[in-house]
Amino acid sequence: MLVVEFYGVLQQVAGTRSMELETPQSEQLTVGQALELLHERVPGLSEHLPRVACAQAENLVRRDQIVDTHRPLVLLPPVSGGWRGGNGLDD
Amino acid sequence: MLVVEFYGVLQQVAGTRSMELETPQSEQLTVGQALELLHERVPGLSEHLPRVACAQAENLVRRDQIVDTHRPLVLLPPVSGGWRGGNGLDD
Amino acid sequence: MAWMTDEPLLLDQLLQETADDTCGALVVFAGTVRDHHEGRGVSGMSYSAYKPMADKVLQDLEQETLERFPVEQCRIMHRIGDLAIGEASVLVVVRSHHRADAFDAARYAIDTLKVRLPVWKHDEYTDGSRAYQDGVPLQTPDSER
Amino acid sequence: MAWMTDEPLLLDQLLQETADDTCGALVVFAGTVRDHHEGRGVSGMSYSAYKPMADKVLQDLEQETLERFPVEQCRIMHRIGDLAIGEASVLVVVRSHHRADAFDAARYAIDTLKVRLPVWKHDEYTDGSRAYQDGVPLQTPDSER
Repeated sequence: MLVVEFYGVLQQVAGTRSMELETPQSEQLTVGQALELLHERVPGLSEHLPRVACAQAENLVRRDQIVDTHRPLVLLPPVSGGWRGGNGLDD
Repeated sequence: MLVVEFYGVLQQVAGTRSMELETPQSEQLTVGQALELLHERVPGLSEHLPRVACAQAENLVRRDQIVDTHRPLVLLPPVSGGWRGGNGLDD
Repeated sequence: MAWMTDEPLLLDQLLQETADDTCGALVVFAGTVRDHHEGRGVSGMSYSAYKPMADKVLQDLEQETLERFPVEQCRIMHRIGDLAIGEASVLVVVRSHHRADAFDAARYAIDTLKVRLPVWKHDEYTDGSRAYQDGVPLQTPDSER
Repeated sequence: MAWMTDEPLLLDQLLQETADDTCGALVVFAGTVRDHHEGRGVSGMSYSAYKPMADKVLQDLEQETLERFPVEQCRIMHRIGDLAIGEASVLVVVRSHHRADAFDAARYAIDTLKVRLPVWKHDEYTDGSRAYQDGVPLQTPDSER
Protein backbone atom coordinates (compact mmCIF):
# COMPACT_ATOMS: atom_id res chain seq x y z
CA MET A 1 0.00 0.00 0.00
CA LEU A 2 1.30 3.44 -0.99
CA VAL A 3 -0.30 6.81 -0.30
CA VAL A 4 -0.13 9.15 -3.30
CA GLU A 5 -0.67 12.88 -2.80
CA PHE A 6 -1.67 15.32 -5.54
CA TYR A 7 -0.91 19.02 -5.82
CA GLY A 8 -2.04 21.82 -8.09
CA VAL A 9 -3.98 20.88 -11.20
CA LEU A 10 -3.49 17.18 -10.40
CA GLN A 11 -6.01 17.48 -7.57
CA GLN A 12 -8.53 18.62 -10.14
CA VAL A 13 -7.67 15.85 -12.62
CA ALA A 14 -7.59 13.09 -9.99
CA GLY A 15 -10.60 14.51 -8.19
CA THR A 16 -8.92 14.05 -4.82
CA ARG A 17 -5.97 15.28 -2.75
CA SER A 18 -4.67 11.77 -2.07
CA MET A 19 -5.41 8.13 -2.66
CA GLU A 20 -4.17 4.74 -1.54
CA LEU A 21 -2.56 2.63 -4.20
CA GLU A 22 -2.39 -1.16 -3.98
CA THR A 23 1.20 -2.26 -4.46
CA PRO A 24 2.71 -5.74 -4.91
CA GLN A 25 3.53 -7.30 -1.51
CA SER A 26 7.12 -7.95 -0.50
CA GLU A 27 8.67 -6.39 -3.57
CA GLN A 28 10.58 -3.17 -4.04
CA LEU A 29 8.94 -0.60 -6.23
CA THR A 30 10.59 2.26 -8.15
CA VAL A 31 8.96 5.67 -8.49
CA GLY A 32 8.48 4.95 -12.18
CA GLN A 33 6.70 1.68 -11.44
CA ALA A 34 4.47 3.40 -8.90
CA LEU A 35 3.51 5.99 -11.51
CA GLU A 36 2.57 3.18 -13.92
CA LEU A 37 0.28 1.63 -11.31
CA LEU A 38 -1.24 5.05 -10.70
CA HIS A 39 -1.75 5.58 -14.43
CA GLU A 40 -3.74 2.31 -14.66
CA ARG A 41 -5.92 3.50 -11.80
CA VAL A 42 -6.41 7.08 -13.07
CA PRO A 43 -6.00 7.13 -16.86
CA GLY A 44 -6.84 10.84 -16.98
CA LEU A 45 -3.40 11.62 -15.56
CA SER A 46 -1.61 10.35 -18.68
CA GLU A 47 -0.83 13.70 -20.27
CA HIS A 48 0.36 15.12 -16.95
CA LEU A 49 2.64 12.36 -15.70
CA PRO A 50 5.56 13.03 -18.09
CA ARG A 51 5.95 16.57 -16.64
CA VAL A 52 5.35 15.64 -13.02
CA ALA A 53 8.10 15.75 -10.40
CA CYS A 54 7.91 13.38 -7.45
CA ALA A 55 8.87 13.97 -3.85
CA GLN A 56 8.98 12.14 -0.57
CA ALA A 57 9.07 14.37 2.50
CA GLU A 58 11.18 17.41 1.53
CA ASN A 59 13.22 15.67 -1.19
CA LEU A 60 12.64 15.15 -4.88
CA VAL A 61 12.99 11.52 -5.98
CA ARG A 62 14.01 10.31 -9.44
CA ARG A 63 11.94 7.77 -11.37
CA ASP A 64 14.59 5.07 -10.92
CA GLN A 65 14.69 5.45 -7.14
CA ILE A 66 13.01 3.00 -4.77
CA VAL A 67 9.84 4.29 -3.14
CA ASP A 68 9.66 4.38 0.64
CA THR A 69 6.13 2.97 1.02
CA HIS A 70 5.91 4.24 4.60
CA ARG A 71 5.70 7.81 3.32
CA PRO A 72 3.39 9.44 0.80
CA LEU A 73 4.62 9.74 -2.78
CA VAL A 74 3.94 13.37 -3.63
CA LEU A 75 3.15 14.36 -7.23
CA LEU A 76 4.14 17.91 -8.16
CA PRO A 77 2.95 19.28 -11.53
CA PRO A 78 4.71 22.14 -13.34
CA VAL A 79 5.07 25.07 -10.93
CA SER A 80 3.82 28.64 -11.30
CA GLY A 81 5.30 30.48 -8.36
CA GLY A 82 6.88 33.86 -8.07
CA TRP A 83 5.07 35.78 -10.63
CA ARG A 84 3.60 35.38 -14.07
CA GLY A 85 4.39 38.08 -16.59
CA GLY A 86 2.50 39.81 -19.33
CA ASN A 87 2.56 37.11 -21.94
CA GLY A 88 2.79 33.75 -20.32
CA LEU A 89 5.33 31.41 -18.93
CA ASP A 90 8.76 32.85 -19.13
CA ASP A 91 8.40 36.33 -17.91
CA MET B 1 29.40 92.42 -13.10
CA LEU B 2 28.62 88.71 -12.93
CA VAL B 3 27.62 86.69 -9.88
CA VAL B 4 29.37 83.32 -9.73
CA GLU B 5 27.99 80.57 -7.48
CA PHE B 6 29.98 77.59 -6.21
CA TYR B 7 28.74 74.13 -5.28
CA GLY B 8 30.28 71.10 -3.62
CA VAL B 9 34.04 71.09 -3.16
CA LEU B 10 34.30 74.40 -5.05
CA GLN B 11 32.80 76.20 -2.04
CA GLN B 12 35.69 74.85 -0.01
CA VAL B 13 38.31 75.77 -2.59
CA ALA B 14 36.93 79.26 -3.24
CA GLY B 15 36.18 79.80 0.44
CA THR B 16 32.74 81.18 -0.38
CA ARG B 17 29.39 80.20 -1.85
CA SER B 18 29.37 83.05 -4.35
CA MET B 19 31.32 86.05 -5.50
CA GLU B 20 30.91 89.02 -7.80
CA LEU B 21 33.21 89.08 -10.77
CA GLU B 22 34.16 92.30 -12.54
CA THR B 23 33.45 91.91 -16.24
CA PRO B 24 34.32 94.16 -19.20
CA GLN B 25 31.58 96.76 -19.77
CA SER B 26 29.45 96.64 -22.88
CA GLU B 27 30.94 93.50 -24.28
CA GLN B 28 29.51 90.02 -24.60
CA LEU B 29 31.26 87.35 -22.60
CA THR B 30 31.32 83.61 -23.22
CA VAL B 31 31.19 81.10 -20.38
CA GLY B 32 34.78 80.17 -21.20
CA GLN B 33 35.91 83.79 -20.93
CA ALA B 34 34.08 84.17 -17.62
CA LEU B 35 35.92 81.11 -16.30
CA GLU B 36 39.24 82.65 -17.35
CA LEU B 37 38.43 85.83 -15.43
CA LEU B 38 37.45 83.70 -12.44
CA HIS B 39 40.68 81.74 -12.69
CA GLU B 40 42.73 84.96 -12.51
CA ARG B 41 40.79 85.96 -9.38
CA VAL B 42 40.96 82.50 -7.68
CA PRO B 43 44.04 80.64 -8.96
CA GLY B 44 43.32 77.71 -6.61
CA LEU B 45 40.44 76.68 -8.89
CA SER B 46 42.79 75.79 -11.75
CA GLU B 47 42.77 72.04 -11.31
CA HIS B 48 38.99 71.98 -10.88
CA LEU B 49 37.87 74.17 -13.77
CA PRO B 50 38.48 71.62 -16.56
CA ARG B 51 35.97 69.20 -14.96
CA VAL B 52 33.40 71.82 -13.96
CA ALA B 53 29.99 72.04 -15.61
CA CYS B 54 28.30 75.45 -15.78
CA ALA B 55 24.64 76.29 -15.45
CA GLN B 56 22.35 79.28 -15.54
CA ALA B 57 18.99 78.75 -13.88
CA GLU B 58 18.00 75.12 -14.58
CA ASN B 59 20.04 74.74 -17.78
CA LEU B 60 23.60 73.68 -18.43
CA VAL B 61 25.55 76.12 -20.61
CA ARG B 62 28.48 75.27 -22.86
CA ARG B 63 31.77 77.14 -22.72
CA ASP B 64 31.17 78.81 -26.07
CA GLN B 65 27.76 80.17 -25.07
CA ILE B 66 27.21 83.81 -24.13
CA VAL B 67 26.70 84.41 -20.41
CA ASP B 68 23.51 86.11 -19.28
CA THR B 69 25.07 88.54 -16.81
CA HIS B 70 21.70 89.15 -15.16
CA ARG B 71 21.74 85.65 -13.70
CA PRO B 72 24.33 83.85 -11.60
CA LEU B 73 26.79 81.62 -13.42
CA VAL B 74 26.65 78.39 -11.43
CA LEU B 75 29.76 76.17 -11.20
CA LEU B 76 29.03 72.46 -10.71
CA PRO B 77 31.98 70.17 -9.91
CA PRO B 78 31.89 66.40 -10.60
CA VAL B 79 28.78 64.94 -9.01
CA SER B 80 28.47 62.16 -6.43
CA GLY B 81 24.77 61.47 -6.13
CA GLY B 82 22.84 58.28 -5.92
CA TRP B 83 25.17 56.06 -4.12
CA ARG B 84 28.86 55.32 -3.92
CA GLY B 85 29.85 51.67 -4.02
CA GLY B 86 32.44 49.62 -2.26
CA ASN B 87 35.50 50.68 -4.14
CA GLY B 88 35.07 54.12 -5.51
CA LEU B 89 33.58 55.94 -8.39
CA ASP B 90 31.91 53.58 -10.74
CA ASP B 91 29.88 51.36 -8.54
CA MET C 1 12.39 33.49 10.03
CA ALA C 2 9.59 32.54 7.69
CA TRP C 3 9.70 31.67 3.99
CA MET C 4 6.22 30.52 3.00
CA THR C 5 3.37 32.34 4.71
CA ASP C 6 -0.38 32.75 4.44
CA GLU C 7 -0.16 36.23 5.97
CA PRO C 8 0.30 39.36 3.80
CA LEU C 9 3.97 39.86 2.93
CA LEU C 10 5.49 42.77 4.83
CA LEU C 11 8.35 44.51 3.07
CA ASP C 12 9.23 46.52 6.17
CA GLN C 13 9.78 43.31 8.08
CA LEU C 14 12.26 41.99 5.51
CA LEU C 15 14.01 45.36 5.37
CA GLN C 16 14.49 45.21 9.13
CA GLU C 17 15.65 41.58 9.07
CA THR C 18 18.28 42.43 6.45
CA ALA C 19 19.43 45.78 7.91
CA ASP C 20 23.22 45.96 7.39
CA ASP C 21 25.27 49.12 7.87
CA THR C 22 28.10 47.75 5.73
CA CYS C 23 25.84 47.68 2.65
CA GLY C 24 25.10 50.67 0.46
CA ALA C 25 22.85 49.01 -2.10
CA LEU C 26 19.40 47.53 -1.66
CA VAL C 27 17.35 45.88 -4.40
CA VAL C 28 13.80 44.64 -3.87
CA PHE C 29 11.74 42.59 -6.28
CA ALA C 30 8.05 42.07 -5.65
CA GLY C 31 5.57 40.13 -7.73
CA THR C 32 2.06 41.52 -7.37
CA VAL C 33 -1.32 40.21 -8.47
CA ARG C 34 -2.46 41.80 -11.71
CA ASP C 35 -6.03 42.50 -12.69
CA HIS C 36 -5.80 40.62 -15.98
CA HIS C 37 -4.22 37.55 -17.54
CA GLU C 38 -4.09 36.85 -21.26
CA GLY C 39 -6.92 39.23 -21.96
CA ARG C 40 -9.22 37.98 -19.19
CA GLY C 41 -10.17 39.99 -16.12
CA VAL C 42 -8.77 38.55 -12.90
CA SER C 43 -10.63 39.12 -9.64
CA GLY C 44 -8.19 37.34 -7.35
CA MET C 45 -6.07 34.25 -7.01
CA SER C 46 -4.75 31.71 -4.61
CA TYR C 47 -1.42 29.94 -4.25
CA SER C 48 -1.11 26.43 -2.92
CA ALA C 49 2.26 24.91 -2.02
CA TYR C 50 3.90 21.64 -1.11
CA LYS C 51 5.05 23.17 2.11
CA PRO C 52 7.52 20.54 3.42
CA MET C 53 9.69 21.22 0.37
CA ALA C 54 8.86 24.87 -0.31
CA ASP C 55 10.30 26.29 2.91
CA LYS C 56 13.52 24.39 2.32
CA VAL C 57 13.76 25.50 -1.33
CA LEU C 58 13.59 29.16 -0.36
CA GLN C 59 16.01 28.77 2.53
CA ASP C 60 18.49 26.95 0.25
CA LEU C 61 18.02 29.53 -2.52
CA GLU C 62 18.88 32.35 -0.11
CA GLN C 63 22.09 30.54 0.82
CA GLU C 64 22.94 29.76 -2.79
CA THR C 65 22.41 33.41 -3.79
CA LEU C 66 24.71 34.54 -0.98
CA GLU C 67 27.37 32.08 -2.16
CA ARG C 68 27.13 32.79 -5.89
CA PHE C 69 27.09 36.59 -5.70
CA PRO C 70 29.09 39.06 -3.60
CA VAL C 71 26.02 40.13 -1.66
CA GLU C 72 25.65 40.34 2.11
CA GLN C 73 21.95 39.78 2.66
CA CYS C 74 19.26 37.83 0.84
CA ARG C 75 15.73 37.13 2.02
CA ILE C 76 12.89 35.58 0.07
CA MET C 77 9.27 35.09 1.10
CA HIS C 78 6.34 33.67 -0.85
CA ARG C 79 2.68 34.04 -0.05
CA ILE C 80 0.17 31.18 -0.08
CA GLY C 81 -3.60 31.24 0.23
CA ASP C 82 -5.99 33.82 -1.21
CA LEU C 83 -4.57 37.05 -2.64
CA ALA C 84 -6.38 40.18 -3.78
CA ILE C 85 -5.41 42.31 -6.79
CA GLY C 86 -2.29 44.36 -6.03
CA GLU C 87 -1.11 42.15 -3.16
CA ALA C 88 2.43 40.77 -3.27
CA SER C 89 2.88 37.06 -4.04
CA VAL C 90 6.65 37.10 -3.57
CA LEU C 91 9.33 39.37 -2.11
CA VAL C 92 13.06 39.20 -2.76
CA VAL C 93 15.34 41.53 -0.77
CA VAL C 94 19.09 41.75 -1.45
CA ARG C 95 21.70 44.03 0.10
CA SER C 96 25.27 44.39 -1.13
CA HIS C 97 28.24 46.71 -1.36
CA HIS C 98 27.99 47.14 -5.14
CA ARG C 99 24.71 47.92 -6.77
CA ALA C 100 25.31 45.75 -9.85
CA ASP C 101 25.68 42.70 -7.60
CA ALA C 102 22.40 43.40 -5.83
CA PHE C 103 20.57 43.65 -9.17
CA ASP C 104 22.19 40.46 -10.49
CA ALA C 105 21.52 38.50 -7.31
CA ALA C 106 17.87 39.56 -7.02
CA ARG C 107 17.29 38.63 -10.62
CA TYR C 108 18.93 35.25 -10.15
CA ALA C 109 16.85 34.56 -7.05
CA ILE C 110 13.51 35.30 -8.70
CA ASP C 111 14.43 33.50 -11.94
CA THR C 112 15.51 30.41 -10.02
CA LEU C 113 12.56 30.48 -7.64
CA LYS C 114 10.24 30.17 -10.61
CA VAL C 115 11.62 26.75 -11.59
CA ARG C 116 12.30 25.33 -8.14
CA LEU C 117 9.52 26.37 -5.80
CA PRO C 118 6.64 23.86 -5.58
CA VAL C 119 3.73 26.32 -5.64
CA TRP C 120 0.71 26.53 -7.91
CA LYS C 121 -1.32 29.51 -8.92
CA HIS C 122 -5.09 29.26 -9.22
CA ASP C 123 -6.69 32.25 -10.93
CA GLU C 124 -10.20 33.49 -10.25
CA TYR C 125 -11.60 35.31 -13.26
CA THR C 126 -14.13 38.11 -13.23
CA ASP C 127 -16.55 35.83 -15.13
CA GLY C 128 -16.59 33.51 -12.09
CA SER C 129 -14.47 30.74 -13.57
CA ARG C 130 -11.25 29.46 -12.05
CA ALA C 131 -8.18 27.86 -13.59
CA TYR C 132 -4.77 26.59 -12.66
CA GLN C 133 -2.11 28.28 -14.72
CA ASP C 134 0.26 26.01 -16.52
CA GLY C 135 3.83 26.29 -15.34
CA VAL C 136 7.34 24.98 -15.73
CA PRO C 137 8.43 21.46 -14.73
CA LEU C 138 10.04 21.51 -11.32
CA GLN C 139 13.83 21.58 -11.27
CA THR C 140 16.39 20.97 -8.56
CA PRO C 141 19.85 22.51 -8.22
CA ASP C 142 21.21 19.21 -9.60
CA SER C 143 18.90 18.86 -12.55
CA GLU C 144 19.60 22.36 -13.83
CA ARG C 145 23.27 21.91 -14.60
CA MET D 1 5.16 65.04 -6.32
CA ALA D 2 8.62 65.65 -4.92
CA TRP D 3 12.02 64.68 -6.33
CA MET D 4 14.66 66.28 -4.10
CA THR D 5 13.79 66.40 -0.41
CA ASP D 6 15.42 67.08 2.92
CA GLU D 7 12.94 64.78 4.67
CA PRO D 8 13.64 61.05 5.15
CA LEU D 9 12.72 59.11 2.01
CA LEU D 10 9.55 57.06 2.48
CA LEU D 11 9.37 53.92 0.36
CA ASP D 12 5.72 53.37 1.29
CA GLN D 13 4.84 56.75 -0.15
CA LEU D 14 6.44 55.94 -3.52
CA LEU D 15 4.80 52.50 -3.56
CA GLN D 16 1.43 54.17 -3.08
CA GLU D 17 2.13 56.82 -5.72
CA THR D 18 3.03 54.11 -8.25
CA ALA D 19 0.28 51.59 -7.37
CA ASP D 20 -0.89 50.05 -10.66
CA ASP D 21 -3.11 46.97 -10.88
CA THR D 22 -2.01 46.29 -14.45
CA CYS D 23 1.58 45.66 -13.31
CA GLY D 24 2.84 42.40 -11.88
CA ALA D 25 6.48 43.34 -11.34
CA LEU D 26 7.96 45.86 -8.93
CA VAL D 27 11.66 46.65 -8.59
CA VAL D 28 13.04 49.02 -5.97
CA PHE D 29 16.58 50.29 -5.72
CA ALA D 30 17.73 52.14 -2.63
CA GLY D 31 21.13 53.60 -1.89
CA THR D 32 21.81 53.67 1.84
CA VAL D 33 24.56 55.32 3.89
CA ARG D 34 27.31 52.86 4.77
CA ASP D 35 29.41 52.95 7.92
CA HIS D 36 32.73 52.98 6.07
CA HIS D 37 34.39 54.37 2.95
CA GLU D 38 37.73 53.22 1.59
CA GLY D 39 38.73 51.76 4.92
CA ARG D 40 37.72 54.76 7.02
CA GLY D 41 34.86 54.78 9.51
CA VAL D 42 31.96 56.99 8.46
CA SER D 43 29.72 58.56 11.10
CA GLY D 44 27.33 60.33 8.78
CA MET D 45 27.13 62.43 5.66
CA SER D 46 25.31 65.23 3.97
CA TYR D 47 24.19 65.86 0.41
CA SER D 48 24.00 69.30 -1.12
CA ALA D 49 22.33 69.95 -4.46
CA TYR D 50 21.89 72.61 -7.09
CA LYS D 51 18.18 72.41 -6.61
CA PRO D 52 16.88 74.47 -9.58
CA MET D 53 18.40 71.86 -11.89
CA ALA D 54 18.17 68.74 -9.72
CA ASP D 55 14.36 68.53 -9.54
CA LYS D 56 14.15 68.88 -13.29
CA VAL D 57 16.83 66.24 -13.91
CA LEU D 58 14.92 63.64 -11.87
CA GLN D 59 11.59 64.54 -13.41
CA ASP D 60 13.09 64.27 -16.91
CA LEU D 61 14.84 61.00 -16.04
CA GLU D 62 11.55 59.46 -14.91
CA GLN D 63 10.00 60.41 -18.26
CA GLU D 64 13.00 59.17 -20.21
CA THR D 65 12.93 55.82 -18.37
CA LEU D 66 9.23 55.42 -19.15
CA GLU D 67 9.92 56.14 -22.83
CA ARG D 68 13.00 53.93 -23.22
CA PHE D 69 11.66 50.84 -21.44
CA PRO D 70 8.27 49.09 -21.54
CA VAL D 71 7.53 50.01 -17.93
CA GLU D 72 4.37 51.64 -16.60
CA GLN D 73 5.60 53.50 -13.53
CA CYS D 74 8.87 55.15 -12.55
CA ARG D 75 9.52 57.38 -9.53
CA ILE D 76 12.84 58.66 -8.28
CA MET D 77 13.59 60.66 -5.14
CA HIS D 78 16.91 61.86 -3.75
CA ARG D 79 17.62 63.04 -0.24
CA ILE D 80 19.57 66.20 0.62
CA GLY D 81 20.84 67.46 3.98
CA ASP D 82 22.24 65.37 6.81
CA LEU D 83 21.88 61.58 6.69
CA ALA D 84 22.62 59.01 9.38
CA ILE D 85 24.14 55.58 8.75
CA GLY D 86 21.58 53.24 7.19
CA GLU D 87 19.32 56.02 5.88
CA ALA D 88 18.38 56.03 2.21
CA SER D 89 20.00 58.65 -0.04
CA VAL D 90 18.06 57.68 -3.14
CA LEU D 91 14.99 55.60 -4.06
CA VAL D 92 14.07 54.30 -7.50
CA VAL D 93 10.70 52.54 -7.92
CA VAL D 94 9.70 50.89 -11.20
CA ARG D 95 6.61 48.86 -12.04
CA SER D 96 6.07 46.91 -15.26
CA HIS D 97 4.34 43.95 -16.82
CA HIS D 98 7.55 41.96 -17.35
CA ARG D 99 10.06 41.58 -14.59
CA ALA D 100 13.12 41.84 -16.84
CA ASP D 101 11.98 45.30 -17.97
CA ALA D 102 11.59 46.51 -14.39
CA PHE D 103 15.13 45.38 -13.54
CA ASP D 104 16.59 46.96 -16.69
CA ALA D 105 14.73 50.24 -16.20
CA ALA D 106 15.64 50.61 -12.52
CA ARG D 107 19.27 49.94 -13.34
CA TYR D 108 19.24 52.49 -16.14
CA ALA D 109 17.65 55.09 -13.89
CA ILE D 110 20.20 54.77 -11.10
CA ASP D 111 23.16 54.53 -13.51
CA THR D 112 22.04 57.65 -15.34
CA LEU D 113 21.18 59.58 -12.18
CA LYS D 114 24.78 59.23 -11.09
CA VAL D 115 26.11 61.21 -14.04
CA ARG D 116 23.33 63.75 -14.41
CA LEU D 117 22.13 64.78 -10.98
CA PRO D 118 23.90 67.87 -9.57
CA VAL D 119 24.38 66.68 -5.98
CA TRP D 120 27.51 66.42 -3.84
CA LYS D 121 28.28 64.08 -1.01
CA HIS D 122 30.17 65.32 2.02
CA ASP D 123 31.37 62.54 4.33
CA GLU D 124 31.83 62.87 8.06
CA TYR D 125 34.42 60.41 9.33
CA THR D 126 34.55 58.87 12.78
CA ASP D 127 37.88 60.66 13.36
CA GLY D 128 36.01 63.98 13.11
CA SER D 129 37.29 64.99 9.67
CA ARG D 130 35.06 65.75 6.72
CA ALA D 131 35.63 65.47 3.00
CA TYR D 132 33.83 65.90 -0.29
CA GLN D 133 33.98 62.73 -2.33
CA ASP D 134 35.28 63.08 -5.84
CA GLY D 135 32.71 62.29 -8.48
CA VAL D 136 32.01 62.14 -12.19
CA PRO D 137 31.79 65.19 -14.46
CA LEU D 138 28.19 66.21 -14.97
CA GLN D 139 26.58 65.02 -18.18
CA THR D 140 23.39 65.95 -19.96
CA PRO D 141 21.19 63.77 -22.17
CA ASP D 142 22.85 65.52 -25.14
CA SER D 143 26.47 65.17 -24.05
CA GLU D 144 26.16 61.43 -23.44
CA ARG D 145 25.42 60.39 -26.96
